Amino acid sequence: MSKIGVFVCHCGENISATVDCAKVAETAAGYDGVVYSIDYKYMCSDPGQSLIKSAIIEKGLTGVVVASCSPRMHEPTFRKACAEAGLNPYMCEMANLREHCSWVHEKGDATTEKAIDLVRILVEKVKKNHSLNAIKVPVTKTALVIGGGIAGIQASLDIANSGHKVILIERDPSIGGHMSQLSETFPTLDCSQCILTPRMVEVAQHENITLYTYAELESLEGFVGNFKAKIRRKSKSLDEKICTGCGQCTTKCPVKKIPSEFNEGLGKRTAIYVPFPQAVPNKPVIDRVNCTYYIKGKCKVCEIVCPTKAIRFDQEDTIVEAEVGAIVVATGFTVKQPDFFPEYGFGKYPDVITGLQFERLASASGPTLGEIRRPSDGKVPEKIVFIACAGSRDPAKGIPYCSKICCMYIAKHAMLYQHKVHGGKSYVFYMDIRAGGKMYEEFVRRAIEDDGVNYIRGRVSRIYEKNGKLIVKGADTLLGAMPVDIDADMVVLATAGIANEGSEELAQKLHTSYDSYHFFSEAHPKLKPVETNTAGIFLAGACQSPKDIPESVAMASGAAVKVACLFSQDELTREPLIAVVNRQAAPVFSSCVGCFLCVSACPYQAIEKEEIKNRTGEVIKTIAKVNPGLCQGCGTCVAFCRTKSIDIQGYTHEEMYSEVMALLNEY
Amino acid sequence: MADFEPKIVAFVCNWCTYAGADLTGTSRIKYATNVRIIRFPCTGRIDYMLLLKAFDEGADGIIVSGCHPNDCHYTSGNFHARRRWIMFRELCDFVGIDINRVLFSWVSAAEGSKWADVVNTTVTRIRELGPYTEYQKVAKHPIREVTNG
Amino acid sequence: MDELRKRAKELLESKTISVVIGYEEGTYNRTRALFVEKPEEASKLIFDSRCVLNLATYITKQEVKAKGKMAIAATIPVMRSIIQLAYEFQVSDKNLLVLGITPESNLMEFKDLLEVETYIHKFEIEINASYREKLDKLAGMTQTERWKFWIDELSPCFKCYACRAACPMCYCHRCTVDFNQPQWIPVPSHELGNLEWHIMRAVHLMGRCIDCDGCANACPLGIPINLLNKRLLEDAKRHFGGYQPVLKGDHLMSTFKPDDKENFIR
Amino acid sequence: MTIDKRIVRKEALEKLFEILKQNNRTIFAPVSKNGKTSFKITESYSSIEKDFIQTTQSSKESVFPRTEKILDFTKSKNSLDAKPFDILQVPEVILWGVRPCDAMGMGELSAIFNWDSKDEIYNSRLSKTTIIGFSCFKADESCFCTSVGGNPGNIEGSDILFTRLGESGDWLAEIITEKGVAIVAIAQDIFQKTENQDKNKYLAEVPVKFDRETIRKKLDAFFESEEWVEQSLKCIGCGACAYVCPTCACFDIQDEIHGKSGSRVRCWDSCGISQFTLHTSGHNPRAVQSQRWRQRIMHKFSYMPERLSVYGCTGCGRCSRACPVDMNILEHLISIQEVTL
Repeated sequence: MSKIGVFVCHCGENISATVDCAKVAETAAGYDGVVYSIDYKYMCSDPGQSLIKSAIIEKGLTGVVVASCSPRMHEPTFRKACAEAGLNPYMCEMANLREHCSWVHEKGDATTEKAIDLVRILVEKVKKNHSLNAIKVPVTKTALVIGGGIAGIQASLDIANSGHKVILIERDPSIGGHMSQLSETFPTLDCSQCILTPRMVEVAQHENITLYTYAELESLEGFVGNFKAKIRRKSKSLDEKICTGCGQCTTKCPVKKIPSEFNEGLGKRTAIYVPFPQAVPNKPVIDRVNCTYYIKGKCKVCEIVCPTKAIRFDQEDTIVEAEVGAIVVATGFTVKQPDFFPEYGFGKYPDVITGLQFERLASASGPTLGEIRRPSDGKVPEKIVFIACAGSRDPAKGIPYCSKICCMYIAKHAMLYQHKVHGGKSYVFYMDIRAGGKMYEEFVRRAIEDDGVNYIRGRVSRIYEKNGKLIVKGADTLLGAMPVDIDADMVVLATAGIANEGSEELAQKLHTSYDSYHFFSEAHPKLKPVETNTAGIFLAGACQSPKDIPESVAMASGAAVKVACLFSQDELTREPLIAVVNRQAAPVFSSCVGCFLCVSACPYQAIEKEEIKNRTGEVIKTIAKVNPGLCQGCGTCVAFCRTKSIDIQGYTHEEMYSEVMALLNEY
Repeated sequence: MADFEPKIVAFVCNWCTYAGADLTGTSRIKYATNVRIIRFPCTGRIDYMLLLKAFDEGADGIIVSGCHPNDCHYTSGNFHARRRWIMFRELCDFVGIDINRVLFSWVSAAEGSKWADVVNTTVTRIRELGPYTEYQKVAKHPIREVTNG
Repeated sequence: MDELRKRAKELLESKTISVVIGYEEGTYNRTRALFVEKPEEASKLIFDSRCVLNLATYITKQEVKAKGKMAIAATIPVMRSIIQLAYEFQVSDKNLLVLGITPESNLMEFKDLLEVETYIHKFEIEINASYREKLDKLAGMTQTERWKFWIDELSPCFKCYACRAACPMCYCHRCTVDFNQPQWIPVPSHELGNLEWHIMRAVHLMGRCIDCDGCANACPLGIPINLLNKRLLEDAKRHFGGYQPVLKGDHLMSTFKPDDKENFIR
Repeated sequence: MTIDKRIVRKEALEKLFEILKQNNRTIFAPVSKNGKTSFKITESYSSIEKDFIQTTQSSKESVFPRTEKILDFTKSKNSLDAKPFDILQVPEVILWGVRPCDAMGMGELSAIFNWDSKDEIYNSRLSKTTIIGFSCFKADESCFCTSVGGNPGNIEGSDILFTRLGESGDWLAEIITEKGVAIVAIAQDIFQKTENQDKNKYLAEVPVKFDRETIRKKLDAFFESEEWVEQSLKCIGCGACAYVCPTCACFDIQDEIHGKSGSRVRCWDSCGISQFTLHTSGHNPRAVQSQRWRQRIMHKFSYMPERLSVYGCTGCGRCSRACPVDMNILEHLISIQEVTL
């Protein structure tokens, strides 16, 4: 037999001004099962709470209804109070008399009647409530970080430094990502590699970090705190343990004409190669697509020259299985290959290049050792044109968004050019200059004012070659769209930042959502920027949308903290408001008939098959089972189940049904 | 129907519409007193049987409201709900249940004024339609001594 | 028909099948289900236009299942039911062999359910003219007229659940009407109880009913309850491109498209 | 009492109907809809179905409704106030057009409802029901009243039994009970005196198919027989047979509650449905359909004669007609009689 206590709050004047609280309490006292009912000025105040606590103890209440503000406001407060008095917190419900009644209606009988109804609804619900205990799930205190760019590196280091194990996987032979390709960085113009490489080394040496380069995520199962990841380590055709990274093989390799990915095709590399001098790990891999041995079946020069006999031509991919508790996705972005700008002649004219290529030209470790020389003939360009928003902010090109980083790096590029090529002329075609950020606007002004970069507000319609010059046909909208023709030696396109290839596929492996541009979706655009909708999976860096370095690093540290929080507890406690499949005694076991239509209704892949076996181990029935770690408690399966075999704690069939009954009937 | 005060039940999701209704309160926007809210975790949880039950027990109108498409706290509960509503609504129409008495809406946590508007429109509409006696006659049908004939 | 008998006999003799489910001559010029376990009884099997009972109802019946691997003489509606049942993990190639009966009443044995699926997909689920007419007539009525129509049609229903028992998709061990905490559907067969029972059943058959008319044929009181399912089939077609049972893939009602169209949510 | 026989002229039958209506009796009579004939409250003689062998549902519903209130209750804070159904509310009813097998069924229902405790509501309904029977001049292959102690002109259970006297269209009325006499009293000139008439030559031919005594005896040892499994394999376990049966009396008790008030109702139930015997524990003593089918036959042909000394079957054949999967009771009874143990 229920003993319900009803506590009506005046909220100062907030409720009592329009609702007759005494009458509400009085009426509630008349309901079957209500043994205590009182109104009070401030239920959330200490005296208010002790009112509830003492009633629980003295009257032996089995349920509490607090009629005050929105549960979204004070539910935790009152549930805690109940718990402190020894009542299960989930036996406490709140009737929303303030936001849903007193504040939205005028004083009067109708308002008080509504308040009474709202209380009665919850009195009847709480009678059907069950004591619930928070769900505990164990945590594997190892994080998986996917992607070894600056975001992945930062996240790995922060997690590792907080004392937890990290597995960092990188698709390429070396970590470093795009940042390692950059020359200088805005707005300070310090050398990108100089600030990055120490971090890369730290990762390689950190005792808490296991680094797998040339590796990708094969599959992921499980749930927050308890993921099982399969990692494919692509064969490097090399025994890393005995390779000393001496470099003999790479110097001797006969295949020397392969465009270097690291140099964005502006430089060449060999078939067995280390992507760049400061690579981590600094050990080569064989690119089987281009290696003569794998193509023709003979050569093996590298094997011959290798002093430690580390080459393994027959080496196969290996699958590493890892148990991890959390995952940070830091797979970064890529730039649109602007070959879809026929009008800009990319690919047709070697001297029309991308921003990332310019970085390589400007970089001391680049193909030109930092001198700005155009790819076609190595001549130093006297006139250079930078085109912003090549693809970005152009719905027609399928990229309506702003790539965010271009305005800044163009300014940087122009500046670097001016510094390196004295007397050179540089022009920037732009739509708007977006230089939000600390010292950013100043940086752009510096480019314009101190370094004399010519900014022209307008678009470029086309580029064509005319006696050795690239004619850039544009317009200056600030001068009434006056046509501008520039005979440039080189053109740099600030091509749009887009989602990395395969990001969609990865998102599906991870069961996280992605946006229409295939960037990973955060759980909430404002309040959960690093979380995903899948508990335990976090985002860092440009995989979520184009970002500059400081943002990526900040986001990475944010994600790392989320992971650290997760790992700070031995068990995760979760709200027990989740779905459960009923179980009954044999021979029924459950009313579930195992049609598993609920599986597709579940947004979280939380529904599994459970086989009920008899003593001899043969399966007598297969029913659905909700994984408490994965279920987020939406209840979509509950409304869908034909046999009503799934129910959701806190919003059960009985609870919701009695609410409707209570609402419309006399009690 | 001046003296007729419609009884209206609102089935809303916790994350959008319930929060939206809270905002209506915090913004002190006034609306009709006829609606009583029942809170669900998600529109995906709202069982169509509960809509029938509401009519059984004498509701004159029903509001069902949740997160806008793509805003669902649970990513897709509202999409599932929408598909069910589409079909259930057709069925109700086919058996002659007055679907003008059921109003479906998306009200986000930021749309306090929209909630007030949804409530007021529904109340006005139900006032025009009058009490749902047609259904209640069947629902509150006294169990006849002899049910054949 | 002889083919069927011959094949049934072989299957039973070779012990590859323990029971063949088919039709036999019943009483008063009716046909009914026959469960052949002895090869010599295969000769009792018949097939003709009177054989409309949806035999798929039996393949989920524990007493029949218990006999071992089943073979079933399946017309197209029966095959459709089988595919839907397989989709819902109630039957599989392991325990069922389909002896198809084509619209021309020829035997067509299927290697596996995959073949059955491919075969039935050659035929759209079509609502026949006379029902078409009834549906249109109802669609033409006012809401109140439809309400009167249904309350009147459903009032004789005494909840014998023959519709449920005859339906291959109603294989649940505990039907929602038997769920009593809370009692969603009133047990008594008064107007409300009847209305809610039939609405509930129609909802549960959305995207599952293959339109075999088994329920209506089973109803001892001749209530045209299959109109509900037919109407929903139509709606499924209009809104979501129609329904056709499949072995794998999305279920009409437990999936969605972000761009599902509606015109009533404000 | 010796049965008084009268002649009612062809056209006079309608007059009788009118007179009964004027005496404001509720008249239930067979009416056809969707090709099914069933008893409905009937206002006009013309709407009555005259040419039918058997109604789809039996006439038991007038004494044992599919759903009937047994009490109303109101809960208040710490008390409950229950108001039992007031049997004085039971209306005076005329059942018109009842077949002898249905009329005979009333006796069997009475045996069940008065077996241990006396069921007030049932008894008052029966006492307020006047049964006007009509002998059968047609039968079909489902009919087997003659095998279960009845016949097409059986007077048992009727208050008045009409038998059509061939082509003349006139009717022989047998005034069987006090209720019958009461009817005659209010319609004197319709019931004309007559010399003894032999109705038998006008009755339908219903050959005897089996001997129920033999079956009863056989059933004692038949409980474990495989025959039940054989017969019931095609049974899909619906309640149609029980609900159309004139003697099935199983019911379920349900509370219909709206807030603090509600009613307790009794509604038909059927031993054919698996939930019928399902325990809360999940155990089901009748786990499979064969056991439920056995229960149906045993109850009607063994338990009832044993405990109530009446059989639970009047041979109306409705269950066979109603069965969606052609479970034919006659066929099965015959095979039980023939099978050797």
